[in-house]
Amino acid sequence: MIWVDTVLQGVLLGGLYALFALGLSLVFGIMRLVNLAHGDLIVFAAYLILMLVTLLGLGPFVAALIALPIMFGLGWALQRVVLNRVLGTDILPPLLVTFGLSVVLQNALLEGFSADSRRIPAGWLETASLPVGPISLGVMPLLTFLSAIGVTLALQFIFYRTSLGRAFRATSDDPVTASLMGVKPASVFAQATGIAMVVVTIAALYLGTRANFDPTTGPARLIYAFEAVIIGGLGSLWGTLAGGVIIGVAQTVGAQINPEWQILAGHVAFLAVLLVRPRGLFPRAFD
Amino acid sequence: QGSPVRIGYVSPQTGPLAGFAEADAFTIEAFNRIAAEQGLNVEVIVKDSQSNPNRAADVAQELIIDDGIHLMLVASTPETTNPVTTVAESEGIPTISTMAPWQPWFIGQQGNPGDPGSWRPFDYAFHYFWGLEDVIAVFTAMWDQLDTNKVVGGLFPNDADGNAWGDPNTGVAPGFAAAGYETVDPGRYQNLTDDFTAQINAFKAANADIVTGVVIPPDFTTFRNQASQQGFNPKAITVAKAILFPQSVETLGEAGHNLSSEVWWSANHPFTSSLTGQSCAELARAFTDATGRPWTQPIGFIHSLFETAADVIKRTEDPTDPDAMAEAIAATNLDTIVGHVEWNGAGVPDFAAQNVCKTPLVGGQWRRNDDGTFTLVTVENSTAPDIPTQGEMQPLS
Amino acid sequence: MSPILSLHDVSKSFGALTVTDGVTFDVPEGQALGIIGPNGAGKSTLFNLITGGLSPDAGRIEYDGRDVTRVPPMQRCLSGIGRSFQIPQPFDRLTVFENLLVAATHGRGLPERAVEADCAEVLERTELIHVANRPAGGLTLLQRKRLELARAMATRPKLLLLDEIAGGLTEGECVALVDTIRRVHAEGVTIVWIEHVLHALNSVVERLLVLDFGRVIGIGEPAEIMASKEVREIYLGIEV
Amino acid sequence: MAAHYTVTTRTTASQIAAAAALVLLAVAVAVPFIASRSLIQDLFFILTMLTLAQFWNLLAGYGGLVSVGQQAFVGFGAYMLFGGAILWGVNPVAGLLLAGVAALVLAIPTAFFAFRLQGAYFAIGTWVVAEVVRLSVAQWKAVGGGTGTSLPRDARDAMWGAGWIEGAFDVRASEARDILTYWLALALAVATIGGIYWFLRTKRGLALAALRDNVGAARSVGVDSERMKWVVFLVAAFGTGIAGGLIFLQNGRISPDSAFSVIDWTAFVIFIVVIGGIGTIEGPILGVLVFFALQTLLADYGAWYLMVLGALGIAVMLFAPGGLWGLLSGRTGVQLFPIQRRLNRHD
Amino acid sequence: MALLETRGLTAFYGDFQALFGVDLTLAEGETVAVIGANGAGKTTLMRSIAGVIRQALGMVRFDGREIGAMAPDEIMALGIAMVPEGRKLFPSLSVEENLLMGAHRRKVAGPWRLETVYDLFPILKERRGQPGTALSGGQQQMVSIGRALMSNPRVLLCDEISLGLAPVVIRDIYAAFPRIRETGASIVVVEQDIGQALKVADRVHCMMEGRVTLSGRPEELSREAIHDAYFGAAA
Ligand SMILES: Nc1ncnc2c1ncn2[C@@H]1O[C@H](COP(=O)(O)OP(=O)(O)OP(=O)(O)O)[C@@H](O)[C@H]1O
Ligand SMILES: Nc1ncnc2c1ncn2[C@@H]1O[C@H](COP(=O)(O)OP(=O)(O)OP(=O)(O)O)[C@@H](O)[C@H]1O
Ligand SMILES: [Mg+2]
Ligand SMILES: [Mg+2]
Repeated sequence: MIWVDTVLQGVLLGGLYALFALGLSLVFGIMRLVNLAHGDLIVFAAYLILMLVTLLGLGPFVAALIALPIMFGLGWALQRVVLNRVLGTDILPPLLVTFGLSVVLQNALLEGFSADSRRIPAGWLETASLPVGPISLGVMPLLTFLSAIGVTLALQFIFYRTSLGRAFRATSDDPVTASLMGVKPASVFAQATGIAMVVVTIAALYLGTRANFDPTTGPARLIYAFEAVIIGGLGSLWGTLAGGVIIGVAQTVGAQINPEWQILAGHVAFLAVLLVRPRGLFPRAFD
Repeated sequence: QGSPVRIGYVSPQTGPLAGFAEADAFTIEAFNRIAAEQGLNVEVIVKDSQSNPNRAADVAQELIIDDGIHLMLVASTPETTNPVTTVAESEGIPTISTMAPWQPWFIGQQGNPGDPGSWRPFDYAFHYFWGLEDVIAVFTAMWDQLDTNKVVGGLFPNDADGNAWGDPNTGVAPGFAAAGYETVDPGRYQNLTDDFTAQINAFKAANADIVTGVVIPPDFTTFRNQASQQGFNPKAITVAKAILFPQSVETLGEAGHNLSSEVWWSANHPFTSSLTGQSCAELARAFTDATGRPWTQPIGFIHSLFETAADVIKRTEDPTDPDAMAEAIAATNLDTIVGHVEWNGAGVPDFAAQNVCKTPLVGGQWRRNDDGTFTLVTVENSTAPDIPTQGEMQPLS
Repeated sequence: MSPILSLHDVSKSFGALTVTDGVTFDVPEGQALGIIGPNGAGKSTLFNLITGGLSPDAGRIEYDGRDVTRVPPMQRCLSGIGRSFQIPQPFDRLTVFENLLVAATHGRGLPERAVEADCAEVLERTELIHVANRPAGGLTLLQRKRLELARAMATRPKLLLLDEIAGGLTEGECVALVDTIRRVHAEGVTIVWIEHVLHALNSVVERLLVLDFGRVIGIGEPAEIMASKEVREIYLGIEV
Repeated sequence: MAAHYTVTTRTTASQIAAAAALVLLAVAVAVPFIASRSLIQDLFFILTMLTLAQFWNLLAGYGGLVSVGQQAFVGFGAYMLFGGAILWGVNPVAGLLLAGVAALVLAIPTAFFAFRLQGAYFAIGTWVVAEVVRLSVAQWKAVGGGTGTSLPRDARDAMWGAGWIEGAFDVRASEARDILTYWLALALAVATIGGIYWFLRTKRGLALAALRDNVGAARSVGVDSERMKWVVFLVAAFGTGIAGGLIFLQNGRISPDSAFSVIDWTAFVIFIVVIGGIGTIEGPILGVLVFFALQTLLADYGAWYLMVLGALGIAVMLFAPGGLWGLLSGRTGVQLFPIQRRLNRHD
Repeated sequence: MALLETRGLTAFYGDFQALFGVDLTLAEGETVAVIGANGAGKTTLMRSIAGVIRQALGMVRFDGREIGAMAPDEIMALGIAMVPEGRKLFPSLSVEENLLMGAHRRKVAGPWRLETVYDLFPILKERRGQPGTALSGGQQQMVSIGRALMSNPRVLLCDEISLGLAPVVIRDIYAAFPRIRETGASIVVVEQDIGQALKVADRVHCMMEGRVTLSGRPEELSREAIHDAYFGAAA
């Protein structure tokens, strides 16, 4: 029974990691942009929600709803003003610029909010649970996981059922030819980053209600997000979700064997998957 | 009027440990004022460790080499005290250190912590705080006030504190056992873990009524939530570090009510400052007046650090002579705002007697007020009866 | 004469697209073979298969009496296969001379000292000596094409593969380049040359191979091949 | 009248630079005789960061291997030095070699794994490997596990040469150790720069430059790209490991978090290289000076210091991708470490 | 008045000059062929018109407007669509999605919709759900042409649509041209397949080394003249 519980909790944890990863996956898949500031952007969004909650006295979900368009605009501007200028075949410029951004963001938050660890209050939801047979599952982790599925479905819809999604894929395949179709790659990329920031905001909501965060919380989670994206396969959204779940389950199972191996087990699962499938579990057929 | 005695002070003013350094500016400002009044020619040079042990070692070197300090003061968790003490000791600079249990401070600085035969005392480094034996006494006394099955689940991370507390031989478990408590320790975990299912399952399986440990705040929140979600409701949760500051407890909301921890200093302590003559309550109020923030435990200790420094400097013939200064520290006999400081070896094993002095420790519990704020209430004082209690230990929920 | 290069039933596909389709032919040592065919016929792909840049899906490639089908590119180069690229691929940030030095030292496994004079000589012959110390990124098209040739020659190949080396050049430039190639050939180097500029090609090669849709549709005397109705139709698309 | 040719790599600037370098080196060796201890420590910091930067530059700037996991080699090397001293009584100075070899050994499985990945995957892959090493070392109880440990006093006092310096310079033991580690850092930095410069002037170095420009073409002229990658990766790991050992030898204390800090040993190093100018030997030298100047000027401003550093990195990438040295040499054409072979004609 | 016009068009790749003062005019409803050997600069000309290679002001006019300095997406919004060399289908899009991409920006009413494109190339309707790259070369070319038509362009630029295709397939593709012309679009075809080019074009320009060396109506041009213009005089 303990093992069933362990795996189930791991799956739910995977939902959180998948939420961290989905925005990254979107940006990585469309622009090959390795965004090292992703974790800090999540923390930034968490502070934004927290401010809305404390200043306006809103519930966390309503606050997140208000934060969504703000974050979209921020992402859009970030891509337009900064990141579009460093896209290219060389991975170093975006790596460095986003790392610089991460450092700036982290320290700006530190200046603005101090190092105190904070939390978005979610009231009774924080400790609520749902009994499933002999196992008791937290309502928040369940919501997190369902949101991860929801976000995956929504992104999947945008990607494969809308003309914007078509433009995403076309531009990702070949920006020059896409521009011959009337697509403005710079603006398509900006919209993609905007959407990624929407996902970031959702991730921030669950990160911020689950545990304390402080300005330095971002990078520690970034690596899990990358792992989820990579073992899922470049640009595969369901793959990213699966990747998150694999990391989550590996961590809980590792911890069940010995808590010392918890985080290590997640990394080892990542290495093992890549050793067998260097392009991830669900790679695209080409490129 | 010669050149001033230079005091170097390293603390984590920024980064995750910044809460410990909250009262730095307030304290140093007061210290400088009093020193001027008393005609003490001193200069305090403050460096920020940024909560980073590497940086702490670097700034310690800067203080010693660039600023030519005569006395090093350092506080706040082994991550800060240990690198600074190590540097100062090897440079032959007298050091007074506090706010880290003495075991991680003393043993943690030994080359091979696993081999007691190789441990050596320090020539210039002096530390005052409490030790694990005090935590054991206070915690078990608190639990004794409740009706439990005496099974304790332990949360010990793989860091300096966690390894010291969790060590099966020198940690808390043998002491708990002596007091009749059985410890369930699933093993060290890494800080910033996102999931505690394994620990919760282990505690459930052992039917633990009590949880203890030395946990960083984000991890404790994760644990506390998951425990509730997964239907694990112990009668007492008594942890160090995580619920040190009222802000950390507030983030837990209702789940923070009646959490308990060790108390090393409070506005309620019956001591007075040798420097300002303030009582604990007065010091706490002065801090709140000056900063608008509630008092926290480190305030007293930072204050006492400078009290001790002033006392030592007054007693040292030639403060520029490190050996004379070290001798003066060793000869300290001072009543401070955190209690009596004297390196006389009382209550400390022989190997550390020369370098470690202990201050009193009691137990407290956070009580949630109607407006969502929390108050720390002293509930256990059997190891330091002169510190009054304000209530009785209550079970969770 | 024994063949220095022979392909047996070599095939290669990219996904559903078969680009090389059961190609079989021999190149006798010392001969110059021309390859013609429409755009996309698979000519460059054939070169990539011979040099090892791509590996075939089926078939066998023999060079100098050895099966080299699975031998990595750098070893094929060491054993004497040199090539030029259709789209010049200079090492942009190296000088022209250094471009040749890389080829000569690694392509022949010799130390730098031993090949410096040789590289200088190749530069003279390919009329690049006056730009020897310029970064290759700044060369004109003709110079790039010459550099392709020079770099291939610097490996002292026994078999030299040239891919549209005359394309895009003016008549005068073309004549000069052809002259150089002819002299290399005269020294006994076997040449396989893909070219659309037929008059240039025909003034050098002894045999012509026509490729269409990855298949060899004719091989033989240039005059004979050029005369064949099939070739004219496919190649020029004009009904004659 | 056949013309004959010679090949040279020297330029006037490089000859002046070489002369200046010799003088500078002499001064650097003599620094402990004249300078204050704080200057010696600053120079130690500069030299070790420079060494790390040069190796990372060799990897990324020349080898195209953008690794975000160099902290694995810093930390592993340093831990082997501590482990050697604590458990097996290896003299810390000899331990430096052990640090290098250990990092080299670690690099073999790392490369085996990471070379299967390309571009961004490679970068993330190396980072994860470094995390795995960090977490594994954190379980090595004999050297303190997650707590970390200090270099035992016996080992510290036994450092070869420290006793002699103590006597010769008439200084305290701690200062003598600083001088010793400074000289070691100087030797390491000089050997690193000299070694890399020498390597770039060999035919392998030329091949590396060719690979950087065009992999396909390089392979077609006989360059063994796989082997070049291995050589570069292993050499960088070896040097990085020694530098790591040296840094923590001077520091005296080690913990997994400090030894495997991605910020300190990789991110800052990347900043140094990129701000200075990637793909040149001069770049990291310039970069480390800028980095040090910034740190000295702004260290007291806490978070602001890092914000400025981050913003500077972004600005350089956006407006001067060639780094400061790129700007400088682009304007003036100056090269202090010329590797270009020039063909000179003599009739 | 000419619908599309280039005046003294030049183009560079770095230091290399690929076009030397090319003049080209295209009247409303007209079909012009550009022929020439490899590397003559035909593709460069097309890309310059479409905006992929940015031009100086004053070199390209369309419908009375300066478009030389515009971005490709703006130019296409005005009604110039391109069938690029090498088809350039989007590999992660299905056939139908590829077609829809053509109307991504320019959504004007006109003769070309999904249904009419499927009428023109019925085979595509059968394959609508497959990834574009799974098709044969000829079918891919049909998708590429259909994709350009979806925007109901006023000018259609076709770059080597017969490249790498079998003669029968080429014939099939060119069979669609009369229907395209009927809708009133002006067309520029770039071809190496001279026979096809001559069949569909009202006027022909022959390019060599970045210059137009010969122009005229197909019936006016002798085979020898074309041959010379194509391969150079010394053949
Ligand atoms: N790596 C590849 N992946 C997919 N398709 C390819 C690849 N390389 C070549 N092709 C395709 O294979 C076919 C043959 O290409 P190749 O370059 O061999 O032709 P070619 O005869 O050299 O033509 P040209 O005269 O234009 O140089 C083309 O349709 C091309 O698109
Ligand atoms: N991206 C580029 N960089 C450098 N030179 C180029 C580039 N693209 C084309 N060229 C050169 O410009 C000249 C004209 O090329 P272009 O592609 O316009 O010719 P084309 O007539 O379309 O030839 P093809 O029949 O092969 O398609 C050629 O010499 C070519 O080598
Ligand atoms: Mg070709
Ligand atoms: Mg073309």
